[in-house]
Amino acid sequence: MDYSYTILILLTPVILFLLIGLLGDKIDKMHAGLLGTTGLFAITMLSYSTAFSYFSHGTVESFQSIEAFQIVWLQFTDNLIIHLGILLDPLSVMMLVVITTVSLMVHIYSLGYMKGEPGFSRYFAFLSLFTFSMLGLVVATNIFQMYLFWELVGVSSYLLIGFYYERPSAVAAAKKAFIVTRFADLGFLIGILLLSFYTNTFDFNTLTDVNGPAIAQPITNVFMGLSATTWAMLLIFMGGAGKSAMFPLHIWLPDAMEGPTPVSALIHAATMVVAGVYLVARLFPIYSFSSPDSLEVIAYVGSFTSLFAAVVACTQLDIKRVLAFSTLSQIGYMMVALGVSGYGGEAGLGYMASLFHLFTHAFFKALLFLGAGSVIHAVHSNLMTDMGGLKKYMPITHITFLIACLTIAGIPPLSGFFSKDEILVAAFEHNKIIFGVQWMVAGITAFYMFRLYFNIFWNNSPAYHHTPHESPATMTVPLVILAMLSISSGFVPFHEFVTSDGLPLTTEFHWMIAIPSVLVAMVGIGVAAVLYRNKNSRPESLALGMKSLYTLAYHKFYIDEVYLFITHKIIFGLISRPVAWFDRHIVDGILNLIGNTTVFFSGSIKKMQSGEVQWYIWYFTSGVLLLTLMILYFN
Amino acid sequence: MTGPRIIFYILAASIVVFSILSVTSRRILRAAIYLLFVLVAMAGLYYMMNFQFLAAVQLMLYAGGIVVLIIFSILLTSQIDSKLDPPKFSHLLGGVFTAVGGILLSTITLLQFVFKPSGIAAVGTDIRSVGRQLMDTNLVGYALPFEVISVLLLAALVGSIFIARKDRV
Amino acid sequence: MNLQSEIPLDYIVVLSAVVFFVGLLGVVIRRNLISMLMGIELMLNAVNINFAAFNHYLFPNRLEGHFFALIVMAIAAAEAAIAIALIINIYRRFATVSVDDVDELKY
Amino acid sequence: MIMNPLLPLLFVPFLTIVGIALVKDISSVRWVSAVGMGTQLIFAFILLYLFYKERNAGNTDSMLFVSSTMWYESFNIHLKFGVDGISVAMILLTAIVTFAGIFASWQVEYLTKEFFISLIILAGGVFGFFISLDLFTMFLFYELAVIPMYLLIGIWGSGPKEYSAMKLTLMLMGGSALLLVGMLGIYFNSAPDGGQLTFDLTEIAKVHIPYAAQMFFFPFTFIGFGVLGALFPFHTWSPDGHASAPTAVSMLHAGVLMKLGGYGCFRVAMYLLPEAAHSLAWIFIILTGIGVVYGAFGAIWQKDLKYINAYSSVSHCGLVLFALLMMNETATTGAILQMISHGLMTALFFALIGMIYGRTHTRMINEMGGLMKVIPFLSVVYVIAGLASLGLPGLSGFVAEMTIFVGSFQHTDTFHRVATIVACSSIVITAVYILRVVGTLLLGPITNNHYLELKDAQWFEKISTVTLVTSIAIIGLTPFWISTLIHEPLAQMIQHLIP
Repeated sequence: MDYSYTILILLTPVILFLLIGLLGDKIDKMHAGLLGTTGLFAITMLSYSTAFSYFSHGTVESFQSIEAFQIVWLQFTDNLIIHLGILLDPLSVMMLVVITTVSLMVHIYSLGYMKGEPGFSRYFAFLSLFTFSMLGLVVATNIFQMYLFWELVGVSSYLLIGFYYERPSAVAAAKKAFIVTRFADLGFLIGILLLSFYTNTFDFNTLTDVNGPAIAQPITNVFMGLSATTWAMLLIFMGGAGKSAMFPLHIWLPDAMEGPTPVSALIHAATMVVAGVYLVARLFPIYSFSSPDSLEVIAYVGSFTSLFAAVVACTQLDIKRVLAFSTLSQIGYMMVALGVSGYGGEAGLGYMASLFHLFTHAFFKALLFLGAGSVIHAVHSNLMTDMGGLKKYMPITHITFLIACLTIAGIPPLSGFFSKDEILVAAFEHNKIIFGVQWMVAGITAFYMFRLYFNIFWNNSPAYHHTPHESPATMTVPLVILAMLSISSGFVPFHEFVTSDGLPLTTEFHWMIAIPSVLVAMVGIGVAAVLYRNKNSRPESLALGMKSLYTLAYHKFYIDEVYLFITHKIIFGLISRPVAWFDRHIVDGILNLIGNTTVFFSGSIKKMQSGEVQWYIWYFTSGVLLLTLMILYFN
Repeated sequence: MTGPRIIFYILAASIVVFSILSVTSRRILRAAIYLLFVLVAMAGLYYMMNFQFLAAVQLMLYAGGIVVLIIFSILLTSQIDSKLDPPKFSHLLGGVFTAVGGILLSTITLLQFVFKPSGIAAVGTDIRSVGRQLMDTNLVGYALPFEVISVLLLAALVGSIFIARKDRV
Repeated sequence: MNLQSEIPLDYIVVLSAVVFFVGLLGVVIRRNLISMLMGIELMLNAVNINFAAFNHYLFPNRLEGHFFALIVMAIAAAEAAIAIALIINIYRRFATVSVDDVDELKY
Repeated sequence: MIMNPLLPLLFVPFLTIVGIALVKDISSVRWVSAVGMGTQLIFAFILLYLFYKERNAGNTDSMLFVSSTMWYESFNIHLKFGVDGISVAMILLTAIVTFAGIFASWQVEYLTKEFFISLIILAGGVFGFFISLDLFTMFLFYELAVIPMYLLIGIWGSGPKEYSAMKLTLMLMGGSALLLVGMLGIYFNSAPDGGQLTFDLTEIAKVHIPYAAQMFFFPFTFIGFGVLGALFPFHTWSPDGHASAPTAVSMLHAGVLMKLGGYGCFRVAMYLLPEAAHSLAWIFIILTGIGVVYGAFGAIWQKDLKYINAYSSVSHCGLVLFALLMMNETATTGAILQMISHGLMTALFFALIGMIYGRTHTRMINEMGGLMKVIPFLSVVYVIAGLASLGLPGLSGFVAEMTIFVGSFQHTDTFHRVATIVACSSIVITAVYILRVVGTLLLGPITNNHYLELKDAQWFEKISTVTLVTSIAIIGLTPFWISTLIHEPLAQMIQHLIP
């Protein structure tokens, strides 16, 4: 089967970017948007056909990875070469489908949502750039190509968060997002350097080959009790953690909600933030075989993040921030699943579950964000205190949002139930503590999602300036499609396609786990309904009851302040400023001192040239005497 | 202690004393007079070396000419009773240092050196032989320097007249 | 009269050195042009003593030193004449004979 | 045999200067300069084409188009010219930056003729330097390039220009003095077995200079060139000099002249004194490693755009020397790529800063804000330059930095790898200061109502910036050809370096 046409999937968005970016001012705004959307529709269709032919023509036994396209981009040494290529395997094909689908929905939605914005065509150019980068990332054939697109994704995210560049908060958020992820990428880069130094390759197929240098060759170098591979893999995970906003690198994601809402849906919910999960999944064999320690770290980091974010989400008032923390929490789930997984066969359940959750999460989280966007579009505010009782004004948004909330809460038979259930099974088999935490988080998730839901659509309406109305069709159609996907995607026989070793996996249904998890979700929903369905004073009294915890959670456990302290006080104040001072006063000072000394001496010597002939005579005679003295007595 | 030796010491002492007085005196006219004494004592010294002609020229030219010239110029340019400014400290320090140092250095060096008198028979230094040699154009004659000096003196004459001419200013 | 047998050459040369440096002192410490000229005359005379003495003691068969001293005298005379002319002229122009005040060319 | 393609590189600047001297009005001066440097750019591309043609024809000499003329026989000084892949790349860089520089200084009104003449003398010196194969001629052209700098800053500069010009010139002259000592040291040791002393680079490379002499003269030569390459702690001329220099001079200086330092360090100091380079590399690795991080941290605290950029140059040029000292093919390729990339980038930065300064009359970032709204073209280009500087893939900075990091990390010694990790951390700090500038200067609300009347880029400014942006993007998107071009002579040179 020839897959070389997949290059079009990459080329189209970059052409769109250049076209819209350079001609943005010349052509009509709406045409630019339509151009972008049409282009993306074509890419989506191409991805679907690729996925269809790949999965239907793959051998029955296992899915091989195919390098559909490969050129040399830059050669470092004989073995270390950056290829630009397209790697097709179950993982990347699945990601192609997810990205293009969500991206297409967001494009269509944006046609309505962004209507009338001054930077409309710029927005679509950036969207195309992002789509290109993200697609390039997932089809990367080697780790350096991935890093390359990883950076591009970061920049597109920067550009899109800072889309409203006249708003200082957006600019600050964009900067923060970029710098935090950049810091994480430093870890990623060093990890790549370490890994490539020991394995002498960038290529994914070689790296993840069970008999390849990364896995089969034992690396004996040990640093601080951990092997070089473990260090490399931990550092690479650091990069993933930065993009996926794992604790403690999560601080950029809530602020990133300053960007336009469809962007949040696309980048900061469905696609870019799961890049970390994708990265770990991509290198999973190395993690699994060569450094199980780092997998443990991943599991605990994921678990902690999911709990932490869920708690914080319960207190936030900005609806997009609630969703942002919910995203953190859900990605934590995926990380946990990867962390508890093994390679191949039954042990690989966690791997499959993680990606399954990634798959379903993309749809329902995009739906949640787009729904929230629709609400924001209607009431012109992000705060849930400004909302309430919207269900009668916005029926479609309401229904789709409800579906999404039920999905994320894990109510069967919606897709979230299936994927989350698999994760809990995998966690249960591996580590009971993590299972307990994740089970609890499932309950909290249901609670905060329905807190959000009830606060927006039920409760009492505040006084609106003008009556909220349902959004236009360009916005509601994607909502409906995504809602349908949220419902149906759980029924995809995912375990047959995307597994750690490419072999189909048989899964069983664990009643012992499914029933408690659904129950805890129901409890969460019930509590939320009691507290928030109608206006009452119970939430306030509850918050007062747990005042210290509430305050802590409301302020996101003061992590931002810690960062602010480190960056402003320590890095700027204690390093940068002294460095600048040192340079101006010490290094430059020494130089000026040399100069001034010269000037001083020349000034002293200059006085000898006074023009007074008597002194000249004196110098002359003294010089003669001195010379005489030296010649006669000191030689 | 023979006569010539006593005379030499007297001459030497007066040369030293008056030359020091000449440079240290703050009354410029007195300084000129002390200079005159030095010059006269030197003429005596020349006379003791049998250079009568040189002694005569010294008396005529220096004592009779230059010192008079100096005194005239002093009278033209200064008040008789005005004193010279005391020297600046730095000048004094530098001058005394160099002078004393120079004197010490020369004296020590010279006294270490043994001059061996040649013992060659002396030529006559009476006016006649001096005159002969001065005008002689042979190998031992000094006619050329004599002529050069005369040209120089002429040039100096013209130059000084030109410089001192009143209407030029 | 023969000085040779009475006084060693060293004495005369030392005498001349003393006069020379005293003359130098005069040139250095005085600001008055005429005083400086007098110092220079002293130095020239010190040199003359040397010429004469060396001639008399070491090479009495020739009159080199003698004539050299004569020539120096002549030059001294010329120099004095020019110097006095200059000093008079400077006095006319600046009404002073102090070197400190005659510094127009310095700046 | 057609004419040696190197000669036009010297004649064109000369003829341009003559042309400028002959014409009268300002506009003709500008056009003559532009046409002259445009021709130079074309000749640089012709050289590239001929170079490839020659290589493809199977000519494997290390230097191509060599021509040698005896110049001063007593000291065996030749006028010897020749190029390899590295020189060709540097010549291209110089031609591009000079071309852009001419357009960036289109609006110089004061003593226009003299300004352009000095600028082109400077460029001519640089061209001569890059094609010279004789130490003495190399030094000659080096001085030719450095000296007009004093006039250019002292006369057409801004701020404390006399001080800056003096400081810059004196430091560079100090460097030249060291260099001269080193160069003469090499010369007098160039024939250890007796025989003819020589300044010829290729000849000296063949002999083995005694180890003691190498150890003595290596620091002189390396520091001598290093001063120009902003080697810590000899970099302080850079902030003051750049801040006071007029736009085009900053461009040429940071873009091209600083590269002379790196090029010289490699071509002369390390190539001719390989054993000393090996023994002493660690000292300079520490210095450059400090410089990389230090420059970046220094840039964070600055308020003046040019200072920020000058410190960033210290950081980036530190990376060049750092990679050179790693002494392997990949890292060295990266170093040369970084020279080119930084040359283009920083020239673009200085051009933009000059253009922004020309509009707002301030360079303090906290006095400006929201320029994206009023001068979108320049702002977008500024953002692109910033992104290139912080290493966005698809622009040249990424290619260069990654080649350096991967190459340096291939070093088998732990010390070198740890140093590499330290140097890597500069990419984060770079992101901090670049984004800080972009955020404060271009984004956010407009702080000053006067800015609403500002005009966006004029045509000549567009030519200048677009030339540079295109070059940056071409290198960034298709790095393979330039990487091979640079890499090809290195195999042999690195072989020479490794004892």
